[in-house]
Amino acid sequence: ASDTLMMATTTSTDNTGLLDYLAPHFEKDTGIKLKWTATGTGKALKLGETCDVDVLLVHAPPAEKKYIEKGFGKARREVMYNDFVIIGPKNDPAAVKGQSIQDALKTIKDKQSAFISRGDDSGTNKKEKLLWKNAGMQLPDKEEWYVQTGQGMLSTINVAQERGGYTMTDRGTYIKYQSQKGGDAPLIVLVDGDAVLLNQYSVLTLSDKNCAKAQHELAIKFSDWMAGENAQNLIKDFRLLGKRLFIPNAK
Amino acid sequence: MTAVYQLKNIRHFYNDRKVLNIDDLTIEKGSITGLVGPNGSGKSTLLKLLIFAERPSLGEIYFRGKIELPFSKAIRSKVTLLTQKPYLLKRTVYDNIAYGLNIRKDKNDVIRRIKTALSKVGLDFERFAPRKWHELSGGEAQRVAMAARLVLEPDVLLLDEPVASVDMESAKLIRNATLKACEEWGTTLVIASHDLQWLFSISDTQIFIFNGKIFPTGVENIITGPFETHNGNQFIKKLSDGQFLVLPEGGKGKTAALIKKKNISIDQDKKQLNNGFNQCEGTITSMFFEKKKERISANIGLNDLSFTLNFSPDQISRLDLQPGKKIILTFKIDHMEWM
Amino acid sequence: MTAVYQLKNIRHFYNDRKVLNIDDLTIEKGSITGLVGPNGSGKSTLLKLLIFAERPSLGEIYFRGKIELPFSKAIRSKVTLLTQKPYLLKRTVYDNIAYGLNIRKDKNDVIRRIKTALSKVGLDFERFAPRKWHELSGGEAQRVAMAARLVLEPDVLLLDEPVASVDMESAKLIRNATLKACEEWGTTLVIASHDLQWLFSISDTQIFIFNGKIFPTGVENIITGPFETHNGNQFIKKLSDGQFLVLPEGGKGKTAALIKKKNISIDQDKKQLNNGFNQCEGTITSMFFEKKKERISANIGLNDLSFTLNFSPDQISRLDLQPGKKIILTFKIDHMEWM
Amino acid sequence: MDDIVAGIVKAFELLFSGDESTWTAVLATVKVSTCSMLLSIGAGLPCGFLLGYYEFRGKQHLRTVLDTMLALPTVFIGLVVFAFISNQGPLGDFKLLFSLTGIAIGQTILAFPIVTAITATTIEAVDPLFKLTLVSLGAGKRNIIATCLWEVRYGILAGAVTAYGRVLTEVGISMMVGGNIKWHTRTVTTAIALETGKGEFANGIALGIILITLAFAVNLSLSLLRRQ
Amino acid sequence: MDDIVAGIVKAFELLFSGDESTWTAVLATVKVSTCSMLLSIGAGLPCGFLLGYYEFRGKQHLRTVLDTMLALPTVFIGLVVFAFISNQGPLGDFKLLFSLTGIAIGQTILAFPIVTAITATTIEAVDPLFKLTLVSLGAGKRNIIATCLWEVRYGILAGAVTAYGRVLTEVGISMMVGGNIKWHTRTVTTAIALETGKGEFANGIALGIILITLAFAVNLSLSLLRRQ
Ligand SMILES: Nc1ncnc2c1ncn2[C@@H]1O[C@H](COP(=O)(O)OP(=O)(O)OP(=O)(O)O)[C@@H](O)[C@H]1O
Ligand SMILES: Nc1ncnc2c1ncn2[C@@H]1O[C@H](COP(=O)(O)OP(=O)(O)OP(=O)(O)O)[C@@H](O)[C@H]1O
Ligand SMILES: [Mg+2]
Ligand SMILES: [Mg+2]
Repeated sequence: ASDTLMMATTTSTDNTGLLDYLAPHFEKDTGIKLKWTATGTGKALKLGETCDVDVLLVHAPPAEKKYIEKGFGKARREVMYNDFVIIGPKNDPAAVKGQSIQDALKTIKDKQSAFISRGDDSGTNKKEKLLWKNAGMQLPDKEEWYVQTGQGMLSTINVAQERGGYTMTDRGTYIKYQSQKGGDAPLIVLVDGDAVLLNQYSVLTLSDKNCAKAQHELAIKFSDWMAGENAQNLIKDFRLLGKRLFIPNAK
Repeated sequence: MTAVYQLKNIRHFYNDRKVLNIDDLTIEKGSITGLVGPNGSGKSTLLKLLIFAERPSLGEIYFRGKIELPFSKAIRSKVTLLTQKPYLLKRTVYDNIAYGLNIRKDKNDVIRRIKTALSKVGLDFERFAPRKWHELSGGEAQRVAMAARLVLEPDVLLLDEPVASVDMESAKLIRNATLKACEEWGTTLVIASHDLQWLFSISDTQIFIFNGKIFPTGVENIITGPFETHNGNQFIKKLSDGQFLVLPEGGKGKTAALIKKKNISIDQDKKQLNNGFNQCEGTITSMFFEKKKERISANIGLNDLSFTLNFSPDQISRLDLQPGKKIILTFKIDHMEWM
Repeated sequence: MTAVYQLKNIRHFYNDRKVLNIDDLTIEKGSITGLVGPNGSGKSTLLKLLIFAERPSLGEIYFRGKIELPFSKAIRSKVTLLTQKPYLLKRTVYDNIAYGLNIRKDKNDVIRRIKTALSKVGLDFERFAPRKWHELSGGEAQRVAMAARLVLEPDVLLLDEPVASVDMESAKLIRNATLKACEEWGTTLVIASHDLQWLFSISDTQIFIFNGKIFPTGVENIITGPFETHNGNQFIKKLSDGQFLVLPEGGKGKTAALIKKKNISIDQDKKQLNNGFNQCEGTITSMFFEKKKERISANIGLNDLSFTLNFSPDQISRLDLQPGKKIILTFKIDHMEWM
Repeated sequence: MDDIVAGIVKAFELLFSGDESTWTAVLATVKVSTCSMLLSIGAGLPCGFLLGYYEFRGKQHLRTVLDTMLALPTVFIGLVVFAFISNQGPLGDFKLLFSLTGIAIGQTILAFPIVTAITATTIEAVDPLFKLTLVSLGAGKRNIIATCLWEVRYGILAGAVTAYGRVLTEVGISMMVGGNIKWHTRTVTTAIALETGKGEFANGIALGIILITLAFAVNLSLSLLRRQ
Repeated sequence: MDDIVAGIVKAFELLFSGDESTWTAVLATVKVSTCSMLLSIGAGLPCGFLLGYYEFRGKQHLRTVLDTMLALPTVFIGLVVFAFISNQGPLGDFKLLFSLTGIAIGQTILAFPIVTAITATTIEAVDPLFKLTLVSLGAGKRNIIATCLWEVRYGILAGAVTAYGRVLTEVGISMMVGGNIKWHTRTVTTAIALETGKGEFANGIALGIILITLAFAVNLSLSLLRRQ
């Protein structure tokens, strides 16, 4: 039997179809079969902690660093990024269009416009919480206007659409959402472009101390392959609706 | 007298098997009708039709001149049936008897009436009212079911084997309760039973059912097959002690023939007779008194067959009839009818 | 003769109510024992103990000298019980009768044996074998249940009201089948029935049960309460026609008393007697022939009470006894025993 | 395994520290499951009775359809209900999306076939003699329904308890229709799903234990009622 | 509403175009649900019989516990099974995580209480006379079990069909234990969850319809068997 690598990853890489696109190339190049389970970032990290997978592909840099410090992860390799955007209804009731991210959040809070948060401690959610902190505000919780869905990105966008509220999403998922709405989505991008909105994806290999039985060699091969020229080019060429979803940035 | 029931051209089928075949039957108000007949003859089926729980496959049943539908108000509050196997609801005896009253929203003096109903079937209120349905013996359950019908003071009371597995004392009580219902409330009764003695002590008229057909003249004597052909067109029934009966022509495919009581004569000894007669020896097995008709009914066994004949007290004395005695029955072959 | 059952100091309770109280009872191999007694006296309970379906609350039952447990091999394949309410499995008649054979893994000539069993209860194999359990009349179901027991050719056959709701012809067939079982297979039989005539025509010994106690001398005559006190220590039982019976001392809290048949004498007219006697008028309601004992059993009604007495054919002729006739019963007060 | 132990400890903590978000979820669960059980029993008992009591053409087919409805995936029900009550759906104006009412509607659809199917089977097993007895005592159609259902109450209770277990533990409908919105439509099960997704397995187990405790409390009261 | 229509169309497309990933998921679902139903019936029938037939001390309590087990959330079962079969769990060496076998174990735990509870209730409703009749015909303990179960087969079938519906539609266990790995442990329900998560509602509905069709096929065969 050929070698099989078990990976845990976040839903965004799977839902966008990126992995379905990359896996055959990986198998062709290395002879390794890639299997993955797509879950929330938290659960993905947990599966690494319990050694039920061999490698991780996630996007929550602070949590990843802590993970390595705690001795669960060994090495972290940045492979690609996309960016986060604030989206909202076309009529933009709080008038945040074009504002800086800090100002936009402040305005939303001041006007008590509905803001839909994933509230699931995912990479995206962690980033959002950071943004509220950066804007100098306490993290909202029980406020009426602050809706925490505890669901995936697309579901959260759908809630925002139904509620006519704002939300923060990664651009990939937004493009997917747009495509589902036939290109004319009720929610549009209102705030983007800030450096702080970068969404970095990394491959994490596991500590061989914690997980002696994990397939470290294969994991390193995967990590190397993802950072390699071939994969980076493939990522660059991956498009949905003609739009690029991820920008490779392996060093 | 007014008719409570009129049945016209009733045919009833279970899976294409005809089980009832009644062209005409009238049951008068206040009468007590006894249903007699072998197992499977259709007694229970007839009672089920009379309470409109089933509709006859063909024909009409008029209740007080009207064709009623199942669940019609006229039937529900007036007619009640004691089923052959008594079935008690999974509750106490008290609640079982109270059920019919509750349905009628009749809250008047309930406890006393239940007490009365129980005493009519010989059960003590204090001992039995609080018992659960399964804490009863077979006969007790039967009597509780009977009490649950009596408490309703129905206009029509249909009883299917009310005294099977009931002890003698209680059978007597049930008879009295039944007669009283008839007197006090003018209840019309139809009673199916195999206990002929009991049934005859209570009913005014008896209907004999055989293979779903009724013979309203009282108990006839039935000769059941198998038959063998004899002398070309005649048939014979062999008895196991070597005797045999000759039956008339026309019995092809028939399963039974009938001979009326009045056509049978009794002798102490065999006589010389011509060809047209059957003569055979039987033994009196039992005798009982029909109070209503002041006559004595005697059961006479002819091997596998059994005949019932009626006698006046004088006849009994004169012929010195008593159970265990052998007698000779004589009847004309032509008097026998195929059924 | 060997004992099949020996019961010692049996006490059986249902919720603290004592329903059986048998100090000693032996049932011999090959005997036919009739159980007689009013409803709720404990007949069915006794039969359930005899098949070890229930264990007595106290006391021991020896089956062939050994105390057996429920489901013991010795019981399972040898003893079978016909329950009071016949219960058929939800399958065809054929499968119902075959069930017991299947359990025993007895595959020998099954169809023929089922045919024989059915014919023993008077049911035609072709017509009835393929019927579903619910496509039967009450009596037919009862007879199918009986056939399912007969087909097993059991060593011990316990029958609980086998002829309730069975027609006369079939009752006769069942009697013959029972007697044949006893003869051919040496089956031991215990039969509970309210049909005394039928039961007496079949059983060798009769056990009378009353309130859970047995009186093994045959049918005694029972006088049931309520009683009133009389003359200080004596009691009286009032009959509804104004007559009354005087009962001896010691009846406090008792519900019934007993008078043996042999202690009752019969007269045509009342005589002058001293104080120590009861004398009362009764009516003969029915008479039947006890084949086994060559005697006649007569049922005599005293209003609510009923007595059973035995006569020889001569006595009957001499006294010109016949159903419907009034006679005088005389017996000593001191011969009455409290139960 | 550590997570299980940690979960048990955590369950006590959550319950006894009076953790507000937990209690809100428990309350939402209780509300919504009670409501949907009442509705599904209200509709399921009569339907089950009709299906079990009467013989009619096509009954067998109806039973097959009903049995198939036992296998409606919750997400599917969620999707269909969503389609009806979303802003663009025909019932969008009632604003049922992301509300407990919406969840209750979906759960009623989930529980109804269970209640109906088990009621029907139980009623079918009723002795025909029982029906004849009721008729013979003068029972009308309503009396028969009521008495029949009462006579087989334990069977029906078993059906209801099964349906309750299903309703209490379903995630698909609550997630899809309710939206798992914290402080509003988050139920215990959606909270479990969330915690599990976060990798907080101990929390998931703790919430699971809380849900089971809730079910236990309900079943205990039923069993006490039953004993009377 | 459009999604529903689109879903129906899509369902036919998926089924008749022989879409490989769909068929793989259907196969996985069939395998795993058959396996777990066999196991849970095998264990549940005898347990249910014992619980329904015999009277013993603490029976009522056991019933309450069993009824509570009807309300085991699938995610919870998933978590607990995970804890046992994960690499660090006591059964880690059997490599059951992310396998169909693992899912089947979890689903057996899910279905077992349903089969057992309904069997017990059905057996409890059996006429005491029935038992006495069997004894009187010489039935041993095994005969009684077999005949009793056969006599109440429709009740048991109803329980099994209910359990089957539960197993067929559950997501929590398949997701947690199976991991929803494409070509391997993806079942129809986890596929529905995935599609729904992606916002592909029409796909979700299409897969739902496929699952229901599967259930319908099974129930139809059962009902044909039943009629015989
Ligand atoms: N549900 C049924 N389906 C088919 N056949 C039936 C059904 N019920 C009764 N029968 C048949 O119909 C006939 C009449 O039955 P019914 O119960 O009326 O007889 P019966 O006179 O009451 O007999 P019994 O004295 O045994 O009570 C019998 O041949 C019986 O086998
Ligand atoms: N399961 C039970 N629970 C409580 N009491 C019972 C139970 N079964 C019978 N009994 C009571 O036990 C006594 C004896 O009942 P049993 O059935 O043995 O009477 P039986 O002699 O067979 O009467 P029958 O002639 O009516 O059949 C009765 O008083 C009855 O009420
Ligand atoms: Mg009948
Ligand atoms: Mg009895």
